[in-house]
Amino acid sequence: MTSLDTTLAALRASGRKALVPYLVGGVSDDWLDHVRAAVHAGADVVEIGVPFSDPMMDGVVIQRAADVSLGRGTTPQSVLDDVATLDVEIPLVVMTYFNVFHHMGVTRAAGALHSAGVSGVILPDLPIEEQGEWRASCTDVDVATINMVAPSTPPARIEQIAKIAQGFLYASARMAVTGAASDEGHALDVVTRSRAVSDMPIYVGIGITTPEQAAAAARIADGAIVGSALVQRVLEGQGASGVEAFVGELRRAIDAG
Amino acid sequence: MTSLDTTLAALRASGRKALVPYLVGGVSDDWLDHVRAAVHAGADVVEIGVPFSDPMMDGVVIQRAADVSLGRGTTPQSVLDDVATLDVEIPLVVMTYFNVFHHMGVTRAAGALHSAGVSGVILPDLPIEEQGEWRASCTDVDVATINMVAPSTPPARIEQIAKIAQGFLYASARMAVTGAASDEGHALDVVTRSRAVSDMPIYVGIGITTPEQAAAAARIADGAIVGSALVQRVLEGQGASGVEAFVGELRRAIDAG
Amino acid sequence: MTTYMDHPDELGHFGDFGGRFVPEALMPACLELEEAFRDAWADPLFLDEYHHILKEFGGRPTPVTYCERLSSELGIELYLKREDLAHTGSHKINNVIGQALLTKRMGKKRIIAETGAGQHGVASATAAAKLGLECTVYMGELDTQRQALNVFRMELLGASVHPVTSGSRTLKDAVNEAMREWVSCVETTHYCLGSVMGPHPFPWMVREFQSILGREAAQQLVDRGVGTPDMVVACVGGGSNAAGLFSGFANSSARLIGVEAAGGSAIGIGSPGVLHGMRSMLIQSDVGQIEEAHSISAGLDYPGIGPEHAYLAASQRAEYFSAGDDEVLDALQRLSRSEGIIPALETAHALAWVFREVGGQIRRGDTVLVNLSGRGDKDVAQVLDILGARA
Amino acid sequence: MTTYMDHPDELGHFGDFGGRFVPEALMPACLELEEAFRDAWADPLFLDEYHHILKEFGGRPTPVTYCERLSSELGIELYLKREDLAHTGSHKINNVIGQALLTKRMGKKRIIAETGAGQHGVASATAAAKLGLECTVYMGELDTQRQALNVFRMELLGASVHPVTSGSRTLKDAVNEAMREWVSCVETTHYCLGSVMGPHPFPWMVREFQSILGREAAQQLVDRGVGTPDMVVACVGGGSNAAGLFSGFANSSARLIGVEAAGGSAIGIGSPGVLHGMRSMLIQSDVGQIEEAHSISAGLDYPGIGPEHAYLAASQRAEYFSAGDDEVLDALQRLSRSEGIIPALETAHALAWVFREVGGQIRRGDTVLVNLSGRGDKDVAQVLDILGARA
Ligand SMILES: Cc1ncc(COP(=O)(O)O)c(C=O)c1O
Ligand SMILES: Cc1ncc(COP(=O)(O)O)c(C=O)c1O
Repeated sequence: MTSLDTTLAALRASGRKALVPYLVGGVSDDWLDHVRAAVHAGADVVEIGVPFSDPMMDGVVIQRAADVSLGRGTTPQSVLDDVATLDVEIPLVVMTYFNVFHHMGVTRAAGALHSAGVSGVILPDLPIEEQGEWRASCTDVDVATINMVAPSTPPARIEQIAKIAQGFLYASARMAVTGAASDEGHALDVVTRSRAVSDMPIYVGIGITTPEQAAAAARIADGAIVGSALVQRVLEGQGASGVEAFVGELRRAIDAG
Repeated sequence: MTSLDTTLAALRASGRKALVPYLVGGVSDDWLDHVRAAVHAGADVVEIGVPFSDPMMDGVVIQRAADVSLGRGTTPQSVLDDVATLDVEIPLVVMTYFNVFHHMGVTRAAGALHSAGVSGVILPDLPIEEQGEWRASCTDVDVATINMVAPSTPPARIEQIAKIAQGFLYASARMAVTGAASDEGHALDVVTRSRAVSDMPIYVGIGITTPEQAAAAARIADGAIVGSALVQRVLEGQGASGVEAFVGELRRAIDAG
Repeated sequence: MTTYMDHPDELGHFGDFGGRFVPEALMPACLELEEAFRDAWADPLFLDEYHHILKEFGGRPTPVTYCERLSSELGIELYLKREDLAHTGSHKINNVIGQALLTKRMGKKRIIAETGAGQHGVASATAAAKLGLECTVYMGELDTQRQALNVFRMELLGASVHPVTSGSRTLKDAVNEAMREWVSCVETTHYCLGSVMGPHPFPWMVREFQSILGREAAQQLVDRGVGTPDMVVACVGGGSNAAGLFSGFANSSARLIGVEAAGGSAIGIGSPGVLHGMRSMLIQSDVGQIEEAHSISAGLDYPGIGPEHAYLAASQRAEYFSAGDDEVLDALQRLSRSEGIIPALETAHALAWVFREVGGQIRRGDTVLVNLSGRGDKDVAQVLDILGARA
Repeated sequence: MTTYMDHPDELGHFGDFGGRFVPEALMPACLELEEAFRDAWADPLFLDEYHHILKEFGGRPTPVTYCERLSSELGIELYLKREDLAHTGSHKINNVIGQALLTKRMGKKRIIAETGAGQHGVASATAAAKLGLECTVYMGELDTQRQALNVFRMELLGASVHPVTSGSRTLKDAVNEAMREWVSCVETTHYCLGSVMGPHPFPWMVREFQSILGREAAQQLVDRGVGTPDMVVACVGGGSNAAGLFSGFANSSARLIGVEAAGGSAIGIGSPGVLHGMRSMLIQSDVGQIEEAHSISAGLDYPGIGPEHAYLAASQRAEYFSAGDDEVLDALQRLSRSEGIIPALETAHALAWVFREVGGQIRRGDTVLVNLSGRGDKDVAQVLDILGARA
């Protein structure tokens, strides 16, 4: 049990559906303001992407943002250093690819995450079979390892994953990488199958683009994760106010139920 | 025995060394004037080339002249028609490739040569093994088939060739196609080996470029054939007077011994 | 005694390397593939069909050629395993025929593949045409421009080529994109990976499909009375031709030598990392960003290496060296002139090392077997440009 | 019963065709060559070396491939003899290895060769490199420009390429020039002619060197239980791949079909004539000037045909048809897409005829063997240009 588990369990118990906006770390000078704006607009968790050269699970929008960020000289440590300066009340989780932390060294990386005040980590290319050492190092410093389940994940494997999952179960709504989509995909199906074997909070992500879709996801699950649609606005230069406006819309739609 | 044999035997008996200039038929409007000029300057025989698309035994100069002639619309028959209008006292021989006459039909070709007043034919790509029908048709109309011997021709084959040769033996001074050369090549050797097995007139050709070379050839053989060096002058536009001047030089050099 | 180049462990590990670092979405496909491969590889009918197609369509067995002139110049006994004579011009066909058959066995109708210079793309398109599968090839946009003729070859073979515009627009980005696409079509589509890389079971499976060349070569040398060579040498991009060759000699006394491009030497200048589904040696920045490899040969322009090679290097069963662009160009010219075989630029790395190391790593009199992994026809235009510019 | 494709007569005649129409200067070399070939071809040591090199260096035997998808589309049983898998990418290697060995046997140190598109030039340069001979290739200047990459391949292989500026500056002029050059170096140099043409003994000798492919194919069909095919089809430029194939079936019940390029169809639109040392069928003007052939494939751009083919046509043992550029392009694409083999444009003539004649000359259910004389890699740029311009 990490603090993130406790926080998110309490959130769910309160009846509030979680809104998890995703932002790419280091994408602009004022990226921390984007995070603050998202918090201000009602985010329950903010997912911060640490840019990696080879983002295998990301679609074009997030790839582009990662490129922009790397082009500005962003490093994993610089993102964490920035994050450490944030003073927000909600949990922050980091999403990146395993090589970034593998290269840092697993123990050092866990420590760095902890020092920066990060509560959890999503590593889409680190499957449960390879998580042992990583998970142990993170648990030591109270950083949750958040796992994903996909529409293709069979029930037995969902059960295996749920058994060790921390924070929340990241339910992929579709067989696709991050990016805009216009339907709900397999969200209901994945959530239903996950519910059957787990009483963790389940958040739906991948392809949630509009407030309506976020609301729909929140109706069937415990929360909604919105990435590319938000990052797209950042890339368009909408800045903190754009982030605040869009996250606010998402919030209101979710709260309207 | 063709008339050409008789004529050339008599020429040799007279002690006069034969000079055989080569000209390409149809190369210009006034090409017959070139022939007349050569005769006037002291040629004993004129060799007239009938241009062929693929002159395998010819070097660049004669190839170029053949191209020029073909480009003017020259055909084998047009050359023979032209030749028929010539009224010269010396024998004319035709040089070309066998396909030209093969395509006309051997009997018809022999007849056409005869009608044009041609005394002999040189077909470098028609070896003795394949000459049967051709030779018979030509002999019927008193046209000689002139054969070549090369530095590579072994004695036994020279003997075979000499046995059926008509007119003169064309002794190639070198292992090369027609064209300028600056030495005497293997002329002495070929002539010596031919003499050993034949009492035909032997004329040396291939590569004879200068009056000095012609004289040298005539010293060791019964005559000299000069092609590319003369054709080169024609291509340069020297016209009948140029032909006359050069053939005259050759004549004088040969006669000087 | 340790045996080498046997199965990896259950999770696909070769020592510290390998594994299956993929998104959950792809995990079932990897597991299905592993099972299908295990099953097929033990099925005499599958093996028969695989061998039959490689023989009657692929041109196997390829010969081993003795280099008479170079052997006497160099003072060694030099043999070449002639994968340039396999259909499509390199060893790549061995792998794609295996994977295309497996695709049908799994009831899938389509393959996707990544390609750099285009060799694996052409081979994949070829196998798909032969076996009636659809085929889409992912290729960095830069590479589609540099290798326009290979793009057209793939199209002639009925494949569609998808230019990848992300990242450096070269091979590693093509792999990323193929993986992304695979996520969205994994039910109907097999990802036909081109080398001994990627998540388990690919490194093992591709090595097994390529082992035919090593087995053949070992037997051919025995049949000629040469026996076990002193040294077995192959170029290494992802490492499939080397793995195929090494597997025929891994448990013999032969030294196993892999030659990487100097600018893409994952063993030489890399460090352990995780990319494209595997833990292996990677060329990366000091903060773990993957760097681009640089080499004259597109087929070696990969910042990683197959995990089994990382293991063979760590365990010192195989040794890895590198060759630079200039000596590679020289080697290509030397083999062409001396033996009448124009090798691929990739292959020329292995040759360059041999030419350089006679008297060094290679003792005079040694018997050396080099894998002639592919023919150089695809590279002739590039070599002409380079040598032309220098002249 | 007449037997076909045996020896020509003493003077090299196949019926009315063949012979030795060469200048006296070359006669001794032709006689020497004939004797050397007769002697070598009866010498088990020579035969062993020839077969050994073709096997270990040349990649023989090449397989016979069954075309599963096309066979069922067309309703025939279609087999391909895969000369595209031979070293250098076509049947040409069979001939040049034979002639290069003969060159050494005659104590000569150098070969010269003519080439059109460059296939025979590359093959000759390859054989010369392998056997340590010097090599000069004569190539029409126009062709050296159209096929700059093949020029460079020959140079890589250590040959020098001599652009021919006479006449139409294409293949027939290259032959003329090679013959002219041969006159001047015949003591030390062998003229390695590229097809079953030229003066005796070339048409016979080259056919014998190519007969390995026909013998192999016949045996391979027997081994598979197919037996004698109903029809045996090959493209015809000079006619060497066809002669090699036909020789394996000349005395069987198979129909022998040669397919010429429509614009270079010496049997179809030619008449008897004498060129390049032989009497054969030639495309010529009404006054006996040789005309240029025109075809999409450089390798069929020859206004003549080997004399034995002229004889086989006259005696009706073989039949000759032609295919036009458009259907040839279609055939190239169809084989690529359906079977994963990109054929040479030359080869595609044979395929185009088969695709066209199913239901016509070819009955449904017939077994048809096509000689896949070469791979299309050399032609891909040209095909791209043509199809690109049309799109
Ligand atoms: C001819 C050739 N050799 C070698 C390679 C490198 O691949 P691998 O190391 O997987 O054999 C390639 C890759 O394109 C290739 O085309
Ligand atoms: C692949 C291929 N096929 C056929 C030919 C035609 O030659 P032949 O008729 O002598 O086989 C050529 C000549 O270049 C060729 O390259």
